[in-house]
Amino acid sequence: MRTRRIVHAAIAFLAATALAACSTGTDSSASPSAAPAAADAGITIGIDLPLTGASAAPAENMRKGFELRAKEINDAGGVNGTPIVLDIQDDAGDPTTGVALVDRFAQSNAVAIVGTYNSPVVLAQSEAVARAQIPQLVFAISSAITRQNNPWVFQTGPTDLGQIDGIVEWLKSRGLTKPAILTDTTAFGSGAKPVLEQGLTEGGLTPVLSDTFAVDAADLSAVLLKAKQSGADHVIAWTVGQPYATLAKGAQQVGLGLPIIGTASAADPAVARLAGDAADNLFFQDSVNREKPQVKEVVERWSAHFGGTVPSDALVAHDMLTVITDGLRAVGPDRAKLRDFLETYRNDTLLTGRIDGVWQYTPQNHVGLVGGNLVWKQYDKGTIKVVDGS
Amino acid sequence: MNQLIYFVIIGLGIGAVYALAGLGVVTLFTGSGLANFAQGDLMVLGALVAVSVTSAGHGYVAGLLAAVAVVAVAGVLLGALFTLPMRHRRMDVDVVIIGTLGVATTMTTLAGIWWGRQPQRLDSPLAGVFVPVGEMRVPAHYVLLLVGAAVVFGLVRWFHRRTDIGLQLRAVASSVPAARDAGVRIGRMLVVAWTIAALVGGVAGVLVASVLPIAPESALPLGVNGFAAAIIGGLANPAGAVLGGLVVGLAETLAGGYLNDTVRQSVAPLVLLVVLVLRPGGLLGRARGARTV
Amino acid sequence: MTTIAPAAPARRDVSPARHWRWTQPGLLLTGGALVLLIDPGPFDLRVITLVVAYAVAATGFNVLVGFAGIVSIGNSVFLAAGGYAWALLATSYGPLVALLAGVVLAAVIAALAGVLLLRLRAYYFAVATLALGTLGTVVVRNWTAVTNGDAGITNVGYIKVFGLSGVPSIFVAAVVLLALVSFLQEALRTSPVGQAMIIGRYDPPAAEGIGVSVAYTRVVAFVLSAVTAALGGALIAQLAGGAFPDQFATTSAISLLVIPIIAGRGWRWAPLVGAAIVIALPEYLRFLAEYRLVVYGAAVVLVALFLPGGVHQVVRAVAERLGRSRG
Amino acid sequence: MAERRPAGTLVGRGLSVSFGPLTAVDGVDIEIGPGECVGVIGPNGAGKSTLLNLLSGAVPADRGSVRLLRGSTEVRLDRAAARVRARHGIARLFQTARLVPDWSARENVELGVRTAGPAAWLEALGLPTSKRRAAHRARAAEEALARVGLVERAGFRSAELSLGQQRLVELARILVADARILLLDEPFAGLSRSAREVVAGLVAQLRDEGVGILLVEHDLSQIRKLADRLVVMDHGRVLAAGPVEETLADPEVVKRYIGDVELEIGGALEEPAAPAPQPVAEQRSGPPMLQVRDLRVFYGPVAAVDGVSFDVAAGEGLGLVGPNGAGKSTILRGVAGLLRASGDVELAEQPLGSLATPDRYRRGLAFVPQTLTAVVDLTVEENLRLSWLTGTRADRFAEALDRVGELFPEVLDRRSEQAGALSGGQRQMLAIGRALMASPRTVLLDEPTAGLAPGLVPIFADALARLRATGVAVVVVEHNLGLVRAACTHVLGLQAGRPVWHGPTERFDAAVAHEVFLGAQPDTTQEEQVHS
Repeated sequence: MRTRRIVHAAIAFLAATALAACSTGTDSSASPSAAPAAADAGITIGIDLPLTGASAAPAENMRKGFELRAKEINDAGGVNGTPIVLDIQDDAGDPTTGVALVDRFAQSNAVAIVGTYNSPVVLAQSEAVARAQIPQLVFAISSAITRQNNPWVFQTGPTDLGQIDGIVEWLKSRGLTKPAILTDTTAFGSGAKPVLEQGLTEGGLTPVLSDTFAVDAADLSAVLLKAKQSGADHVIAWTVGQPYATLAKGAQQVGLGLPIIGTASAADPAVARLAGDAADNLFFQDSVNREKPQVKEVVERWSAHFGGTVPSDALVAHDMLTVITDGLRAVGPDRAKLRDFLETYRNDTLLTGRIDGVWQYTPQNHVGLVGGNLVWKQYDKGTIKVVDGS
Repeated sequence: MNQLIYFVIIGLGIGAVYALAGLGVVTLFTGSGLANFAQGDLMVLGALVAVSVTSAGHGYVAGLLAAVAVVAVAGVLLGALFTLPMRHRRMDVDVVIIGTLGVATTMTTLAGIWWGRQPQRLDSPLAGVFVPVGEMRVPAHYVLLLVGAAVVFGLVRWFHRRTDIGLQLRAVASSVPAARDAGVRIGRMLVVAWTIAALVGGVAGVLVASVLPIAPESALPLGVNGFAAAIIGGLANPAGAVLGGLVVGLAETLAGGYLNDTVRQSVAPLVLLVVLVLRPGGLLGRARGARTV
Repeated sequence: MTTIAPAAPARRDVSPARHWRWTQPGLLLTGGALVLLIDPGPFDLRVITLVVAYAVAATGFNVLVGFAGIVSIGNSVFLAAGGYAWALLATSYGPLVALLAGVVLAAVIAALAGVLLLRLRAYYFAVATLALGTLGTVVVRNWTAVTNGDAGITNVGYIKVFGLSGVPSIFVAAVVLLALVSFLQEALRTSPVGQAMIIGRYDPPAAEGIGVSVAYTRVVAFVLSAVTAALGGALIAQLAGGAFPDQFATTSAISLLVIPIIAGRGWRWAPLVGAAIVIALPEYLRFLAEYRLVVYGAAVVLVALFLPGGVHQVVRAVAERLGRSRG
Repeated sequence: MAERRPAGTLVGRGLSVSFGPLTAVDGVDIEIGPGECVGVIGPNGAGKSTLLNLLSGAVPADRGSVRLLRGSTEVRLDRAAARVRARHGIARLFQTARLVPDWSARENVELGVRTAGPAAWLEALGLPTSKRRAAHRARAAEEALARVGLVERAGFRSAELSLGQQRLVELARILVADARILLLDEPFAGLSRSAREVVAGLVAQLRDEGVGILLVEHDLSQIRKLADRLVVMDHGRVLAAGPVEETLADPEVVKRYIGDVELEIGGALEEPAAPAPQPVAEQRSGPPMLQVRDLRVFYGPVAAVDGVSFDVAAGEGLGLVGPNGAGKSTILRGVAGLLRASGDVELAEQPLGSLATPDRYRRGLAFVPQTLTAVVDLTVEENLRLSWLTGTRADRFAEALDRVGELFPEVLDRRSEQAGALSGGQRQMLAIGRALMASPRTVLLDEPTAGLAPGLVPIFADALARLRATGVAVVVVEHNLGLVRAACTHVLGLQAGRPVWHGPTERFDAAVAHEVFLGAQPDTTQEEQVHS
């Protein structure tokens, strides 16, 4: 008897809850977060990277970049005498984890979040970042992030849009008019696919083919053969790092004989290592000009510290930390002040960008490097050389 | 026409990759009734060892031998680990699955810590050699892959059919009680089975590493593809694994070549589901499905 | 008629008639209230909520593995069904519609797949479901018209209860859902349907011998696992602030599989305890940096191999030890 | 036809089924009327349990019909699955109790209560109304348990119940399901006397309430007590049927049931090919090849065999005889190290106690398991090689193979076929051949002639004789006394895991046999002992 009454009660309660639940909240009610004081231990900066999972490889490069830069800064006495502490965390490329990490950084006294790498994760984090009111500087290049206009989120750039502008202009200068678009099936590629198609069409270059490919495929010659037969006069391939090697080898196999235009991440050392001279006439606009004196210094420190050549990812990471610490020097460890400062930030001595390239934020523009800032490069006999006209 | 030939050769090459992965799975299953979801990690282990040995300046063969040696040790350890509890009780399927999945997680992460997460490629002994098909060229390594798959298959088959150890392994796989009655040392045979499977995985990994850039994270897809191949062919039959692998590889390549990549991605799971719905035991399998020891 | 001397000393009655079905929901709701009172930091609350969400999702899986003894590695599909249904419908049609739609979608997929695949033997079914999961991911990735592909669907809102906002609101909703499904789980276990599942897993011939259709109970169990997975998927989507393919990939299916097994198949607390281990443990192992997954993986292996009963086995042993020491 | 029989009669006509080459049940007609108890007896492998499976639907019949009469109409069940027949009130009891160990007795009984689909679902949703239904189920279960006298055990995990109690719980499950036809497969196997009484009483009650019962049983005293009619089966056929006493009196039946086929054996042994077991006399003096002292063999915690001792010298043969459940096979498995055992086992003065099975085989012990346990996926030759590998390897493989060849040429002719393809007799030959491959010093055989055509028996007697002639000590578990007489120098009679008679074969006459097989079994508290 008693049992039954309880059951009734439980059901009634559940029903009530169900009714109460008859609304879907969409607010991101701002709960002002206390600005963390500079702990004597140091100023904590939250680093969010997909250290495991599909994007683990570039993430590892970036981690090294961050560590190198942090070491440099602290060796030089830290920020206004206070050392910086990196709280490096793995989001495994999973949005749910990424969002949880935002709260984690907010809860610990991180002054800012640097990263992450995958656009979906950043998009998912946006709401939490706004609610936690903690500035975030992300590497993800999707223009979808830009469109969110989140006052707390800053992008390194160049975004896909920025790169596409550069590509269109460069293609025109070369008289190439019939692109075949190949995008990978990760968030990176499929996010860019529509942007590419639109951007190129608007630029007067109507794609003759737009197909996708898997980054973990052993062989991509099939899709390249399609590109070859599509009557395109060049191929635009949108992916990250290593797959460019697979593409290059595939092109060699099917005797593609067309220039392949890639993203900045085609500069990944893995490409030369894996593809060798098959990578010849793979063109891409790098965000880094290795002729820059600052870059040369870092390259030396890198080879002393880790050995080998510096991946561009690592140099970008290096810059990202520089931007944040510049901000901390200027306004101290205060999330809100840091955000406001970043909107006024301008720097032309960073590693990324052309010799005279400028990294600049404004309240309207949260993308550091815009398209024009990039350097056109080409693989040649397994090494990267700058293409004339950059 | 040339194009079709080209796709077929490439497809068979890719298929050989799956077949090699599947052979490892089948070898263990036929020897112990266990399905190993960490097979991909054994392959990755072999590949990465070979890469570090060769990049240290030693030859391809040295790399292969080193890989085989290391992976064999791993196999013995895993075998011991998984045989201990089986002395006392039979192992449920779910226990085997999450047990091996746990091994996979551990191995992937450790590999990431030791070798870093950058994808590695092993220079093929046939690097730069191509088989011309019309104006297209197929890397000779694809042929090597096929030959490798055939050789591994042959060796496994020979070992199972012609050797006394193989005979006892088959007895265990067929019926543990009957084998025990016959005086077969079950525990020892299980360890042997794991070791053989690991060896297959090691060799497979080395061969595959020349066409597929290998990173620790490659383990899961490799293992899963291997499983697909093995199941499609019928888990208990090495020939089935080869057949299944080639079928999937061909289907994928042709789908990617003549249709589009979305289809290519869905081909493997589709083939698997269709085959299982039509033939629950796999292409070459008898109706007998999983066996728990 | 003479009776036979007992083989064992009299023990407490183990039959479920003595289990108060509502104790577990009651405890869950109270626990939830306590958590809100303690008011942990945003990160902790989010992790706890995620644990509860996965517990909801895993309850049906606990039925699948624990009652019917079926292993599926494809339940990420049902998570996705729930998650995307929420993402697409919640803001425009309200939470109930969104939840319901996800549940129905998942149930239909599960019924079809179950009828086609459940005749397969264990490993074959496991891998078939794995393929199902992969297929699901491919569809979600490429059906951009609906799912917006990899970029995913953002700004999906969350379920708003008792005028709460943000994660606390999701948390309350999750706890209530968990209480509900836990109640149903227990009701099922003691009902003819659940008992048929268990005997069907334990001894198919005997089950058929007393008129149970084993095939039917297996499909039912699979559908139930899909239903709670859909609910959990909806909660996860709310927590992530969106639905994305990577979120419902194979790894999540594996988590669902590990949860009940590591905690103890069929145990009524298994979903919550297992979720705490699978979801929270790695989060709080972060101090181990890169080694955390090594530790986690090793833990799973050891439990699987040497503690087949999972946490429940330990709990039971301790309980019996205490019982003996008392009387 | 059908009209004359009362409603509720289960009628099987011309039931036949074969497993591979072996025809387990061959054209059997059987009828079970309401309130009637039909006893079925017959030697091992006669097809009794298979017949039961055909009636319950667990095994589909190759040929024949199963019908349930309903007054003027009838229900054809030929193609009906087990669960359908169960819903028609045909209940079946397995040889070993099939309960869910973690469940209380009550839960296990509740399973029997039929609940309509929708009602079951309402309950699964935990709606308040379902409480009533659950209570009703529980009450029904309690009542049933009360009837079997287990009401105060209702809350026990069934794993905690004794075997007898588990059997009673199963019967209670059948009570709540109110089955009309009851198929019992050796319900008394391994129960204590008191338990047997309870079960028997219950069966009698059910019968008197109008339940039709098919009782497969070895224990003739129970058959006499319960059965109205008796069906004697042999080699899948009905050997004799009719009122219990007449049928039991039938000399042919007695001979078959006790399995005394002396004459045929005698005939076989007179053939010149087979040397009579002469060497025995000389080797009688020899030291014991196999020495067993105070052997106790355990299933889990319980000793299934208690305090058995015997010696077998080289060239001697010991026959272990006794009714089902006497623990004969258990002894062999204990000696072979396949079951946990205490006591001393010595092979040629070497203690085996501490050794694992493979090491015992290495030292010259060979074990021929009961029929059909060859590794069916392997070919005949592979099976033989397997045994050679794990044996002493005293001879080369080829030699051993030849030895088997001269004994069982027809097996070696099929050396490249899968063992699964062999007929029952050939598999048994293969089994013995495997023992020979090991070049053993002692061979343990478990029912080498179970389910074989009588014509084959002499061949095996001959084989055993030759084996002993080569100085091998033989221990054979056998129902067929003819074979025992022909092939063994000594006989050890067992009941309920204890030795009841031990002596030279000459003294093992019909009277002793009758006592050992049909005599009242001693009571024992170890009811679990026949988990086997």
